[in-house]
Amino acid sequence: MLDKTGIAKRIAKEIKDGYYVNLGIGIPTLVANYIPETMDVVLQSENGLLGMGPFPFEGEEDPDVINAGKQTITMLPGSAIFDSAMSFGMIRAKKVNLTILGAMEVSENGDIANWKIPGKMVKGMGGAMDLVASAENIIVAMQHVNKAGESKLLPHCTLPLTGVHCVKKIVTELGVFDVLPEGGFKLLERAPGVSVEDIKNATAGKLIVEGEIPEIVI
Amino acid sequence: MLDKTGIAKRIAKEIKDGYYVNLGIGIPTLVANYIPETMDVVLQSENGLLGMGPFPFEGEEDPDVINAGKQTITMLPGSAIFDSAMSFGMIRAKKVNLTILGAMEVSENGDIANWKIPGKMVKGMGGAMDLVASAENIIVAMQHVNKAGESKLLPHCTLPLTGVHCVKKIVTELGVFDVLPEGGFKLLERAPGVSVEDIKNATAGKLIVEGEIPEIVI
Amino acid sequence: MSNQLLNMNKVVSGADEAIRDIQDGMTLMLGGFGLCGLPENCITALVKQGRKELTCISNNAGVDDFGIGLMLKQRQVKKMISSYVGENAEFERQLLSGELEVELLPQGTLATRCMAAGYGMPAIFTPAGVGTEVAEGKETRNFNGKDYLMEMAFDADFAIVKAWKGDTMGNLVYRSTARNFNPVMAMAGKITIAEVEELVEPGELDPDHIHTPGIYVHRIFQGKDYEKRIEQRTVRVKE
Amino acid sequence: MSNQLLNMNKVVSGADEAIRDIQDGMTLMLGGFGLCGLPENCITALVKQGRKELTCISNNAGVDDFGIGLMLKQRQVKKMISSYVGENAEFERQLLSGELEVELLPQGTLATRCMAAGYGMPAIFTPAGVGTEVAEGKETRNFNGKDYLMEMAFDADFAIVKAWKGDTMGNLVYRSTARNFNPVMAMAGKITIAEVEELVEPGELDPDHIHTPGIYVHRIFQGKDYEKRIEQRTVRVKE
Repeated sequence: MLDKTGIAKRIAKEIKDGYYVNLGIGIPTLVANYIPETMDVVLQSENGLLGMGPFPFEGEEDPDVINAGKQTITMLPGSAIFDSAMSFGMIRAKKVNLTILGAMEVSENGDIANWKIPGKMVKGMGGAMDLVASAENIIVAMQHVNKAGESKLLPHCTLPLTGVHCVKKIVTELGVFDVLPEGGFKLLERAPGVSVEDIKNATAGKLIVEGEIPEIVI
Repeated sequence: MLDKTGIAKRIAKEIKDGYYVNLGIGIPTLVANYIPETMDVVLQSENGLLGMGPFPFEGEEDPDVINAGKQTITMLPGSAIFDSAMSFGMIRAKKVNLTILGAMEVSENGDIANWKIPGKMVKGMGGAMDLVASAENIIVAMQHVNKAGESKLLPHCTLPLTGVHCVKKIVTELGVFDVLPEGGFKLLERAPGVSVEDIKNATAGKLIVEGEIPEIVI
Repeated sequence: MSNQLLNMNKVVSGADEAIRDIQDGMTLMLGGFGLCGLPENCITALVKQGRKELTCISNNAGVDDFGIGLMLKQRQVKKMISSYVGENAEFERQLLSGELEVELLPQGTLATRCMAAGYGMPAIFTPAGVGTEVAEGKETRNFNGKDYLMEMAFDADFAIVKAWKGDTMGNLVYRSTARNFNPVMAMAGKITIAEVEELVEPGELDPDHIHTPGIYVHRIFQGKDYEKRIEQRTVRVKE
Repeated sequence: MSNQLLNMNKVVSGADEAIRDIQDGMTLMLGGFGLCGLPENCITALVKQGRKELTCISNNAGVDDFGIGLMLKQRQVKKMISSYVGENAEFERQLLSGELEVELLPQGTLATRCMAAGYGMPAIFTPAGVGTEVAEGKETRNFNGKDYLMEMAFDADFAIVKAWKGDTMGNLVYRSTARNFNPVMAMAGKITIAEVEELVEPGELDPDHIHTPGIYVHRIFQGKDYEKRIEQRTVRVKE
C-alpha cells in the first residue's frame, strides 16, 4: 500500500519536462515536492499565478502572494500574474497540460464527484468544475475506499457530479488505473504488497486486468 | 454654410465635461481642437489608447505611438494602453460616452452607411461597425449632399449599411439634426445664411421642422 | 487639441462617500480571493451603513470576523453568488436555517461572467458544469463535438474593488495575486468604486502597466489601516 | 517544491527557425495595427521561406513594400481576414482580379474572435454588424431587447506576434500602442511565435507587468534591424 507521500511520488512520474501543471488541494499539493530537479515544470495557481514556488520562510509571508488554497507561497523567477478571467481562459484553452486533483468518487466512464455531499454543508466547487471540464489530462489522486470502507471507483457516481467523461488516470493507495474511453478502470500497476485480488475486492466499477500487473516503482 | 472647421466647432459643443470620446477619421478628428480648455475629456483611440494627445513635435514621433488613423500622436499624463479586445470591450460595454464619425448616407430611422461603395475598392469597416452598434450616443459629421449633389439624408440608405438605428444626431454644413426614435430628421439649428427652405431642398428623407429654427452659434 | 492635461477627477473623500448611494436590495460585486485583495475600507463602510437584502457577487464569503463575513454577521446579505464559501460558521448557520440564499458557480464561470459584462458581451460559453447540477435550467450547446453551457453576463449595480495603486483618473494597478477578481469586477459594475493603497497623480503610473483603465472606474480613494489578513499562513523553516 | 528556478526555455535562434514548420495552406495570425507592432523579422522570414496559399488573419494588410504587403507581392496569401486593408495597390490589384480572397470583419469582432480562442470560448456575441452584410449566414440572437451576432473563435495554426521585451520562458511585455492585436493573437495560436526587441532572463520582467504569460508562447527570439516604419507621420510645429 502507498501512503499519501507514495501516491504523490507516483503521480510526479506522470509529469513531463515543459509541463504547465495545476495541483489541487490535498495530496495533489504534495506532488510538487517530488518533481525531479532536472525537469522544468511551471505550476499554475488558478487565483492568477504561473510559477508558484515553495512556502515562504517564516517572517517572509506576503499577504498579497497566495495560492488557490489561500496558503502563503512564493513566486519563482519567471512568474507571471494575471486576473481570474485570464486564469480560467488559459485553463479552458487547454494551455495547462496536466491537472491533478482529489475526488470523492470516480465512475468507470470518467465522471468525477468531488464537491458536494447532499445533506452536508456545501462549500462550493471553486475552480474544480472549470478544471475538469477543460483539461485534456486529468489525474485523480485519492484513497481507493471511503471511510465507510466503500469503493470510490464505481460503475456510476452516486454523489452530485463535478464533471463528466473527464478523468484519464487514477492513483490510489492500491494502484494506478487508466480510465478507458470505452469505460472501465484498467489496472496498470499495483502498490507494493497489494494483490490484484485485493484491488478487485476494493473496486466496485468494472476493473480490467490484462496480463501480468507490475508493481509500482517510485 | 459651415465649413469643416465650423462643423467641428459645432460638434465640440456636444461634448460634456467628463466624457470619454471616440473620434473617427476626417472632420471628427478636427473636433479635438475645439474642446474647451476647461473641460476634462479623454479621447479613446480604438487601437488601444485612452488619453490621446496632440501630434508630436517634429523629430519626436514615436512609431509605437499611433492612433486608429495610423497617425503619430502623443499620450497625455494619465493615459492607459490596452489591447484590441479590451478596447472594443469598453466600446461594447458603452463606457465610451460619445462617438463622432463621418458617413456617406444616413437614413431617417438612424441607419448609417459609411464603409462600402459597390463596384469600388472596399478598404474595410475598421472599427466603425463596432462603434455604431455599441455607442449610446453617435453624432455624424458629414456634408449634406454628395459630390453629385444628391442628399445624404435619405428615407433609406442605398449603400451597404454599417449599422442600423444608431445615429442620434447629424451635423452638416447646413444644420444640426436629431434623428428621432420614431423616424425623421428633426431640424434643430440652421447654419448662418442657410434657410429652412435650403435645407428642405437638400434633404431627401423626412424633415421635421417645428417652430422657429435658430441659427447655429459657435 | 486643447486639453493638454487630463484631470478627470474621480477622487472621493473615503469609503463612506464612495458607497453613499448603495441602496437596500442592490447587487454588489466585491473583489478579492479568500482574504487577499479585499476592499477592506468599503466593507467596513458597508457594515456601518447597514443596507439590507444585498446580493453579493464575490468568489468567497470571507471568514467570521473579516471580509464579507462581517456583513453576513449583520444579516445584510440576502444572497451570495460565489464559487467557494468555506471557513465561515455564521455563513453556514444562515444557509442551513434558510436565512441566506447561495448560488454556487464554477470559479471560471464567475470570473468570465464578470468579464462579459465589462466587455459588453451578453453571454459566454463555458464547458464548466456541463452534465452537473450547475447546468440545470441553462442552455447547453455543442460546438465542434463538445458541450458548453451558455452563461449570462452579470448585471451589478456596484463593483467594489481594491487595487495597489491608482491615479485620480481611476487608472488602477494591482499587486501580485491580490489582482485576482478585482480587474474583471472593476470592468463590470454600473458604478465601480476602487480603493487603493496609494493614490497618485495622472502620469505617475506607466500607461503600459495599467491593469484597469480609468474609463471603467467611477470613484476612487486612498484607503487606510489595511489589515491584509492571511487566511492560511504556511511557511517553511530556513535550513 | 523541487524546482527553485524555472527554466522553461523557449528560445529559438531566429525567425527562420521559429517559422520552420509553417506549411502551404496554413492559417496564420499576424499581430500589429497598420505598420505598428509588426513581427518584422518573421514576415521577412516568411517571404524568404515562400510558403503559398496562406490564410492571414491580421487587422491590416501592410503597404506595398512593408508588412504583409511583402507576402502579397509574392502571392503567398490566398485569403486575408482583416478589418481594413487600405493603402496597398498590389492588394487592390489581386483582389479585383480575383487572385486574392478577402473577408472583412469589424475590428472588434476580429479582436474578440482571437480572444475567444485564447480563452477557450467557442463563440462570442457582438452587436457589431447586425443588420449589415457582415451578418449574412450568421446566427442573430436577441438578449435584453438587443440583437447580437454569434461569431466563432478563430482557429489558427500559428500566431506570430511582436513584443517589446520577452523572457526565455515566453513572458511578454508590449510597448505603447504597439500592443494592439499582439496579446490577443498571442493567446490564440496553436503555436505562438514571439519576436522581441529585447530578450531577457526569467525574473527580469516584473510578474505584475507581464501582458502575455509565457504559457501562451511556444517560441521566442530577439529580432534584429527593426525598421518600425511610420505610416502617417503627423507632427506639429513648436511655437
